[in-house]
Amino acid sequence: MKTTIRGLLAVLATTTMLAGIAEARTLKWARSGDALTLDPHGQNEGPTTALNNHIYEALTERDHAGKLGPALATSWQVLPSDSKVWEFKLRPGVKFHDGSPLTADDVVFSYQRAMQPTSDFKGYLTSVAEVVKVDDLTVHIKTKGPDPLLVNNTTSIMIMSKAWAEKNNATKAQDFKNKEENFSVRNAMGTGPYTLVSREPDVKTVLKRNDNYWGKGSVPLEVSEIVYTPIKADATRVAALLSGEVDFVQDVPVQDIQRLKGDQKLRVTSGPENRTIFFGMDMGAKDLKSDNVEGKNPFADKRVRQAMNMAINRTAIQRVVMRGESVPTGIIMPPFVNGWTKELDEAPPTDVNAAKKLLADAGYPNGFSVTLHCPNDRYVNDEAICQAAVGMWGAIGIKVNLVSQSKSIHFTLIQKNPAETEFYMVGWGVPTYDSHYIFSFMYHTRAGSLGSWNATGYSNKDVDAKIVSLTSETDIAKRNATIADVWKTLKDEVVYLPIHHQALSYAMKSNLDIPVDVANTPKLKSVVFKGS
Amino acid sequence: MFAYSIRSIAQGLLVLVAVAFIAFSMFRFVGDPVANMLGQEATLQDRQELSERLGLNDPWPVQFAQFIGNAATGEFGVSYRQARKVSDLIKERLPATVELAVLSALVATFFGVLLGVYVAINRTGFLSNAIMSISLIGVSLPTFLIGIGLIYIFAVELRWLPSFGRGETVKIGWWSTGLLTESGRKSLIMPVLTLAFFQLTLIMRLVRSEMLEVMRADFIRFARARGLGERVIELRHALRNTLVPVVTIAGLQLGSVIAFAIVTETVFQWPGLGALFVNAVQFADVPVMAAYLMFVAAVFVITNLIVDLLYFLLDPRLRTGGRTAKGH
Amino acid sequence: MTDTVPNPGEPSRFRRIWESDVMWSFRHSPVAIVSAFVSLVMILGAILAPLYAPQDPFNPATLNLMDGLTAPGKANEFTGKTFLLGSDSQGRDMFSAVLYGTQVSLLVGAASVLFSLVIGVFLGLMAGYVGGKTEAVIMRVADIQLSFPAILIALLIFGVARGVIPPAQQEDATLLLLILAIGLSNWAQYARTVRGSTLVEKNKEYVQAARVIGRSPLLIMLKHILPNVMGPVTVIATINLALAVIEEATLSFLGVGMPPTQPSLGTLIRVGQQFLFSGEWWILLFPALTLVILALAINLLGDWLRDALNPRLR
Amino acid sequence: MTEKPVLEVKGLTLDFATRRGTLRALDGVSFTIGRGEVLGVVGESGAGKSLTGTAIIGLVERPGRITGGEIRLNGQRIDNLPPKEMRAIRGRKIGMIFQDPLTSLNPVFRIGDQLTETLQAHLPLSKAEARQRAIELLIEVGIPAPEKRIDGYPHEFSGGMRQRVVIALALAAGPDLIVADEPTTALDVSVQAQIITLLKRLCRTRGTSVMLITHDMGVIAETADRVAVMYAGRIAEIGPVADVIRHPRHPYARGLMGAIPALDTRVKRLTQISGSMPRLDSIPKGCAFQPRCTMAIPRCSLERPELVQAGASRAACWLANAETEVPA
Repeated sequence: MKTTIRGLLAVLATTTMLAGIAEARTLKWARSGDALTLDPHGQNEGPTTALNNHIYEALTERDHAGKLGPALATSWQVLPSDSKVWEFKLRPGVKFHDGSPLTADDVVFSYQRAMQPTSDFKGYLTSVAEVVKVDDLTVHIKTKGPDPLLVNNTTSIMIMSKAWAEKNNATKAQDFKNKEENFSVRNAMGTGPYTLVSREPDVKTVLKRNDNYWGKGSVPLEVSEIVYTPIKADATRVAALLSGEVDFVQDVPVQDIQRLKGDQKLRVTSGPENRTIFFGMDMGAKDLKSDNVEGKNPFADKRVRQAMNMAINRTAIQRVVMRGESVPTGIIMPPFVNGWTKELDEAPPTDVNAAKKLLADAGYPNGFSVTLHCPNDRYVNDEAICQAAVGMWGAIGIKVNLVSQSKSIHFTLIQKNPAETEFYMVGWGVPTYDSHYIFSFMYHTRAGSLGSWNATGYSNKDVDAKIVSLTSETDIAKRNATIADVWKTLKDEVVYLPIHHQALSYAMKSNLDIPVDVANTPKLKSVVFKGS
Repeated sequence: MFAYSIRSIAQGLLVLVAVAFIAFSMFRFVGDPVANMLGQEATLQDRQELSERLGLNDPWPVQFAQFIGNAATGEFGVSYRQARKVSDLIKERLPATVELAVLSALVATFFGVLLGVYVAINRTGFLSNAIMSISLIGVSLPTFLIGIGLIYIFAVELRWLPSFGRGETVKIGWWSTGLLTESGRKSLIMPVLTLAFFQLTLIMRLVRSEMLEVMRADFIRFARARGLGERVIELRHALRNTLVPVVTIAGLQLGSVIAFAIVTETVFQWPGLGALFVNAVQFADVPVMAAYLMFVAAVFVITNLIVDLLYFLLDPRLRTGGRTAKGH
Repeated sequence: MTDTVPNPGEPSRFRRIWESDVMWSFRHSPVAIVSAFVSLVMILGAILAPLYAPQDPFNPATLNLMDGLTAPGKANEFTGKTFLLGSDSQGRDMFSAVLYGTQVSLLVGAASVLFSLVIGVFLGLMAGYVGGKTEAVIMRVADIQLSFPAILIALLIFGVARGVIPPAQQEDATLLLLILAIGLSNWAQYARTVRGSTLVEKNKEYVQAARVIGRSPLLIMLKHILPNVMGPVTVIATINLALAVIEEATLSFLGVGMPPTQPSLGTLIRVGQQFLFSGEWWILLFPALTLVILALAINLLGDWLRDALNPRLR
Repeated sequence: MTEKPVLEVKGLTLDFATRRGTLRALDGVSFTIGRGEVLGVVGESGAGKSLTGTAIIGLVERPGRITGGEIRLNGQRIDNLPPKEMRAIRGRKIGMIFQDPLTSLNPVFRIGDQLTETLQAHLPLSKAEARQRAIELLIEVGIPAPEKRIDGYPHEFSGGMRQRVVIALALAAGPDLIVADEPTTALDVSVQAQIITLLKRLCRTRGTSVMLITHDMGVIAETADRVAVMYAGRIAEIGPVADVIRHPRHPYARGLMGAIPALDTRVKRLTQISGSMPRLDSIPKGCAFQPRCTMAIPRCSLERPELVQAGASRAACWLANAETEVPA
């Protein structure tokens, strides 16, 4: 009896589900930029991942709040017998879009593909020594040393069909840098909730619901068709939503949020992004080229850095420039990251007089002048933030010349060695949710693959050693203690001038309610249409 | 005429090479493709390796020679950003720009000539003055403001017309057209008007002044003295003579229409070459930028040739006497 | 028949009449008077801005971010300050910003027009006078130049300069770059006009005679031809001033113009455009209106001037 | 002259409204032209010769306006006709020939088209008939191989040939009067005589009257029946050619006759008049010629002389009938 009721309920559930599914509902999705490629291992870039995630899936996935959960793998663990082996149990019954079943062979193949030199995702798997199939639904990932945090990286490695890749000669990950194109760049076949219908890069990509999706029943899957359109100009994008041509807009300009919120036909959701905006300055150089101080580098003096940090009125930036769509901070680490604490996050209070005094103590009673480089098309109101900060530094006597340009030029200045900027803005996201990612890129002495974004000239042997030690530390508590220790030093040194954690807003028709995804990769399979 | 055509073509080729050099040399120094193509985790070694592979370390004459050689075969390499062949990208985007530009040029020429003739004939009428004033406002309004204004009125407030894109397109071979669907046609209206407006005012004012100039010509007085009707004189004798310079300017303006499409396409998110170019500039996508510049140059050379041919059709003096025939 | 050609020995009288003709036409054209008045007010207003503008919008230290986004005439909710035309998102007084922006736009416009005028007139004289290959090359380049829209040429020039000038100096160079880019993209029209007149004058007897005597022909060209082409050149220059102002705005709109710390009208519009839907209409409207009115006034003036100097077209 | 004159001009006054006030360009011009008669009109530039011709054919352009007098064609008043009716007269009743054949023909139309359109504008002819008439006209004006040349463009003709075409056009609809405004001035000296002969012959055979405007007294002497001498918008003297040439009554006419190129040119040149014609805004009171007149009497600067009979001619001079010897 019990079983029959349950069976009945199941049937009922399925039929209602099917009824829901049967209804054709198109969702027109717009954002500022297009995916660069459909090759799941071609480009490690936000918009690319956001689109590809609808076609391909990884072993694990994060929900919109950043919480790790199962996807193609149902469970995972470090083998108790061997701390260097991660075991993943695959979800049974998963089918690719072409109907073939997902097996451990596909996972092994995909990981090997992602680890190829041409892959843009190899960075996530540097600790991996080997991926082996145990049985059809079990995979072992063997690491070079113990890697307790490896599972965090598996969300980014999407799984392809080995047979499909072999058939279409796409077994090699696209070498994006080398202008290479393969079948998988414009074609895609995964296990995801949507299948590719057509794609015109930079114009339009159409996806159709995968009616054999394994998650059917556990996710709403109400959107039967996704029309993805990149619309670059802010005003046009907002206009498209206001005029009803698109249903869902990412990258909503902060100044338009109020207007959109006020529109009865629209809904706006907001939330923090896993990204922090800050300024960096060259404290390592003997003398700055762009300043008016001869023979010494004002940035080398910690008091100057402190003064500049105190001069920034973060609340004003949040209120006026960001219209509340940001969280002021005193650390360049988003709250999602392992190592974040409320104390670290605290910014010094704005104090112009104290700042002036510090400047005077440092020997610059009349301030100095310097050039600031700023991107104007990368972060939310990046240029306006720079302008505001320039005014605030002006108030303590530091005359800052602002040069704002496209990200394509801006990032070059920072990445060159030696860097071609002495004062710059950067925003940093942390896909691994761990402080080490920030340390190794932003704080470690510039050497080889380490510190490649550290254009400050900051170099601290002790800190460097601690950063390196994090990669092989298996004792989580000890590791976290090191992280806290390193952050304390770094914050005290005022290596960067943090501004805020960037917030995101999505705008959509009022019958939708898509929460902001912390990684800014919304998952439309979860979309539920309301009031119908 | 044959020799003349040969000379025109030779000159055109020279122009193309010159523009190719400009295209090549300027974009060699602008931006840094390497930084764009590598993600945020790139190491210095990655960067050097990539420069080497892209041939960015070769001496520039070698790069230029390669560039010319490839350009001659329509080959501009692979887009740094999209990792696709530029020739494919151009082919994909060309229909959108051509439909927009040609329609705009037609609208501008047709209404430009029509209004120009009207205001030239009715020099003092109220409507003429109104048209002339509006045309001046048109010249004084930047294209992007017109586009933004149209979007605001017709897409956002009235919701009559789509605010961006081409709508539904139909593929005919490799060509995609928006003319065969309703949404495609609706999508064309605002961009075409935006793009046409400036050219329209230009052509209108040109037609007006040329026409007034022609109306002062002796043969017009003589035509009057022969008792021909005023309309016949205006629409047959004067207009036909006006058309020669107008065709020249209008023809040469096609290049300008295509380049102004950069702004229009940006405002309306029109998936054409202009938008491709702006995107390319943003990412310092050298091959795409170079190809676009060459495309504009090619359009210039071709329209020049067509204009020359039209000359022969419109002005009989050139058919026999060559270009040096004594003009009026 | 008796020769009724006016005595060539009285250029000043001829000039006086010519000028008075223009003046007469001016006095009797309300459009000309209004547009001249508007242009004058805007030009003077912009030049004298530092004397009366409430704020120096180019000095970021004088801006208070908390003043930002104040509606025209309303008090700011945090600081209580009011602004005649409101304030932008940086707390910049829009009235001052528009004044200084007009100043920058006019500076770029006037300087680039002067620049292209000098180049164009010089090349036109060269082409007309020297003839042969020089003429062919100059005029061919002018043809190409004319068929490539100024905006594209300016973008290209800008791009080249951006690659050549080190990034740190780019901001200081932007103004000069704009002048250079817009100036270089507009010289061809002058060259054409001047060449035409030069060709006509070149074959006149007095030039031939002067050649025979061995007087510097170029000097003669400058002395005799320049006055003859001043009319058309003035008309082109006036209309080009309006075009240059618009071109600057378009370049700024595409993001290669003046930086937002030293905003021209175009930059103000680019920035203001972001507020199109957000209710802060004044950030876009006032600069846009100023630009359109300025361009319109100058255009009307140029239009009138063309008719006045070329009365048969009226 | 018992027959009713073809053209009768009575007290024709024409003003130019300028911003400095009204300028009187024609002041009480009166004359007649009989059927088949050739009236020569002479005077220096600005005397009002061409303006008179333009007024007759009704093509005075703004700001010029007929403010007084009347013009009658075959007794019918034509100066105040509505434009449409006047148009029917132009070409049909009055033909006009302009000075420059190079500019009188529309360069972009075949001469045949220009002929047929004129014919069809005035005569009920079919296209084929009009073409046939056109060929006949070309034969009449002496164009060789007219069947072929009819499809030629104006630039394919020499200056003299073009003026022949112009004459054909003026005569096409068989007008009663031809106004020929300096028809040979722009031509080579070698063909001038041919054209004048042709014009004269055609008009004689058709009985067409001619108003021949020229500043060439030689042409007048050979061609005209009567001559009118104009000065500062007025007729100074009018009469039979032989009489005016041999016995000019008006001192201005006398000076003018001195300028006829003849065998004894060198001697006669000395009699040329010093000074120049007054500008329209400064025509003196009384006799317009008085400031330059060597024989002026006080009355000349006070009262304006009307045309009075003096011998076979009529002259506007207080001393017209005083038998004063011409100073040598």
